[in-house]
Amino acid sequence: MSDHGHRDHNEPESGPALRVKAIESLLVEKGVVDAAALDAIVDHYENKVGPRIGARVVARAWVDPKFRRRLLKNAIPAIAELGIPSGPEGEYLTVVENTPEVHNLIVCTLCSCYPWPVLGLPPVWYKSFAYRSRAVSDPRGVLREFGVELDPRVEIRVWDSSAELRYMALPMRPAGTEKLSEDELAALVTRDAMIGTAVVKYPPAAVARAHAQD
Amino acid sequence: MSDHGHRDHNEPESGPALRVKAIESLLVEKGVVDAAALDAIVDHYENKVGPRIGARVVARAWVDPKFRRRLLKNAIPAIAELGIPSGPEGEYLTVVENTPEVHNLIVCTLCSCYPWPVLGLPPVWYKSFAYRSRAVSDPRGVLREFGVELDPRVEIRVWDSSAELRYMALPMRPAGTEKLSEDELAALVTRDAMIGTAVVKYPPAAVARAHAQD
Amino acid sequence: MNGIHDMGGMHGFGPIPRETNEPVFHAAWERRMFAIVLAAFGARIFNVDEFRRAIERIPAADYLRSSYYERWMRALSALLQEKNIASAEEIEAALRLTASGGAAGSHEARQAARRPSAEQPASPAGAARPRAKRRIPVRFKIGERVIARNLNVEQHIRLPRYARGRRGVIRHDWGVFILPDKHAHGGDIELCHCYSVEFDGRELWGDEHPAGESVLIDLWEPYLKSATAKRGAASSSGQRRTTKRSVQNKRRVKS
Amino acid sequence: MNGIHDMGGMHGFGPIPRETNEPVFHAAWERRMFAIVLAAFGARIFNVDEFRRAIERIPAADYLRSSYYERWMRALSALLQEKNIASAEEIEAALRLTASGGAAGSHEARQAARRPSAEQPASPAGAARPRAKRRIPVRFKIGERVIARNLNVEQHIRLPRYARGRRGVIRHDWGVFILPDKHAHGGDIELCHCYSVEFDGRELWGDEHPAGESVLIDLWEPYLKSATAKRGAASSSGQRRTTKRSVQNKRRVKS
Repeated sequence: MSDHGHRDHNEPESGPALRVKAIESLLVEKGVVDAAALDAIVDHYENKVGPRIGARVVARAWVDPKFRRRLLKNAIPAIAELGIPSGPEGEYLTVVENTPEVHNLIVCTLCSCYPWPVLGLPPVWYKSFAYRSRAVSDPRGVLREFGVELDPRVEIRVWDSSAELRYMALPMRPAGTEKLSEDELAALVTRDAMIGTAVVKYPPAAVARAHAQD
Repeated sequence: MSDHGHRDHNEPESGPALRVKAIESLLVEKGVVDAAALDAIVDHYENKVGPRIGARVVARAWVDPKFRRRLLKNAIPAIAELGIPSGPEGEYLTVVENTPEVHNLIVCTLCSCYPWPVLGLPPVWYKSFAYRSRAVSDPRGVLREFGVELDPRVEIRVWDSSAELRYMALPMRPAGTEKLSEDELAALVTRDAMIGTAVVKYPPAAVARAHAQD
Repeated sequence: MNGIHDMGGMHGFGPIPRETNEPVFHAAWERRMFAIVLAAFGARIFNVDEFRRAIERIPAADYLRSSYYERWMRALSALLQEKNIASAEEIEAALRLTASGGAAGSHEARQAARRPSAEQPASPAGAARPRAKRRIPVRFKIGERVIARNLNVEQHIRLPRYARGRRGVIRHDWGVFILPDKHAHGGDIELCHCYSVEFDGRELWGDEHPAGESVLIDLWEPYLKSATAKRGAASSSGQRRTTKRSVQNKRRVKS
Repeated sequence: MNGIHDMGGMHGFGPIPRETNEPVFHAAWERRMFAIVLAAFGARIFNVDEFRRAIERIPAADYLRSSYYERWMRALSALLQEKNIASAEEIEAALRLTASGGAAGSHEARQAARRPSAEQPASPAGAARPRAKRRIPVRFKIGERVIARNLNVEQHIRLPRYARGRRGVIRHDWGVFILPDKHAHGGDIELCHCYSVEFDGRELWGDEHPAGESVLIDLWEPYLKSATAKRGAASSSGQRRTTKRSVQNKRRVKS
């Protein structure tokens, strides 16, 4: 398919690379943008935000029922308690809870809206035409493609982020994790679980495989 | 736009040209198709059918009210009276009449179905994405693009050829043509007038221009 | 299939490209492509519904950047493989041979040597079948109000998206045709009535759409439900009537 | 705009492409492209609705064959011209200069010389506006049944096609946001309530769709009409109520 996200990987001076460089030069020259500010933006989104932030939120919600309640009611002040600032594409964050009865799945069919402050920038698959087109009309098929087979009795709610609201799923805490610390819990939480295309597993698949080989 | 119909004009050995030649060789070799039969098909559609056939039908309908009635009721036997055979993409032809109250427009939004036996193969514009997409939702805008400005009171009926029925519009006979012969009338009828994107003019635009320069 | 081919109502394709003194074909290969596909219909390698499905299956990005006969070429290649007429490897091998001049000239030579002898127009797509007298149940009558069903199948279907869920009126009963849905997948022949259904422009495009416009779409009976029937209940107006109308087995039947 | 960007419910895009250990950016130019657009938001050159509109205006064939950040690049180029920041000629001249090495190295040099000094995260898109207390009329209440209007405007709109004409239920009232429609065309700021509307899967995709699925879509009030009101008549349930709910002027306002 042509909705790849990285046609120009390893082609440093390809068409887009040159054109973006030209546009940057032009805008810097005109004083519209500042190169140092661009560096700061890149640094922020490449190094400072990412799904580890969302995972911290999830772990806290798992260990602290009152926090969980506050988070589900109004996510922005709740994540602020953890020192997590809001920001572009996340000013109006809503956290939706996965339960044994309801599974939530996040998508943006019209573009690729995504909760940047808690999950960072979206992966290529989230921006793909395949996901954008099918998440709303065939969510169970999509989940199956991700290896998630839900009980047919579980209701699926798909959130199409068509406005300024941004969504994050609060995955279910897996059984057997009662003795784990908050940090250990956070380490279990994957990006996909917070989009709704995965469930959190314990022990994680890699660990389970290693044990199986013992 | 990318829905041009002739990317390979004047590029005889381009990608498609080579590939089609290869497929033809393969199918002839396998005995699936016969080269002489292909030549006959090309000859038929390039030289024997075309909008002049439809124009003959229109002219006859203009001069013979009984024929017109038969044509509008059941087009296939009516055109057979004129020695016009049916054929692929025209076995189920329906002729729809333009009147001072109703203007008909023919399209095929899903592909490019067209009444081959009476109009030949469709022009590029009929197959274009622009026409296929807009004819049903903005027929007046489309007509304006073709230079046809209808009275706002005229009702527009768009025929989307989604099944095996094929449509041809019977345009209105222009005023001042009472003394013209059937052949002269047929010469006035354009392909676009039988699709519904033109009206028949008398004198024809070219003649009118020539007179204006006298 | 909700594909890019289902273009009715889309925006953004720019002005309609018009050409003066347009030729029937714009390149020699278009002529041959057209003829090969018609000959393949004649040879009953695939039916027209399968051919349309194959065109719809072209990935959207390729569909949009291909010309009309390029789409035919892609669809034909796919069908030759699907029908085990020629494998992808065979096609590529033939392409290499042609590119290297192996078959070059042969086509022109054949063309020069042979003149079409048949005066009859080629009728390769399997001309109209004889009409059979048969009683086929008919569900809707002229003037009846119907709703185009909201069908979103991944398979071939000839019910445009812009009409789905919209209310219209039966204007003509065209008789009995082969339902394209299964037929496009090499499946059974299912015969049913096909109607011309008129939809008001405002029903299709919203209340703010100008009045005085309608679209007539040819829709097979299974694409429609009664607009007067109560939801979920079989209605009296929706009950099946058997007509004496002659069955017009109008569509190409695989032999 | 009924464009290719409005993909919900389309078929034929193949399997979902997944990548293990995916980097945030896949090429150096993607990094810069992302940052330039965010900086341009920060500089209030255009608002996010204008940016989305510019992406939607990319011709469908180009949209489909471009990667995500290539679409950003095309949209940015269009907006720079539209906003008279840089003409097409200037951009092409800069491109020629860059290609000839005129500016080559300068970006890397700058990057090496400067380290980001700000510890604060860049907030270039104009962070949340202070919430204003204002009475804004609200039309629908939680639990009310609504119909997504069948709007087919050529302008920007954030009402997906797959929901148009479908019945849903108001689940949340998110407060007041800028309506994107006019705002995307540089027009007036119109504030109105935005709701989360839940649509049953069978309502969206037809009676044969599996049960137990729903889609929640965030829709601005003008995209909705009451499902209980009589056609053409203002209903009691549709009458406007004024709430004391704080106005959350949530969307980026052009200064």
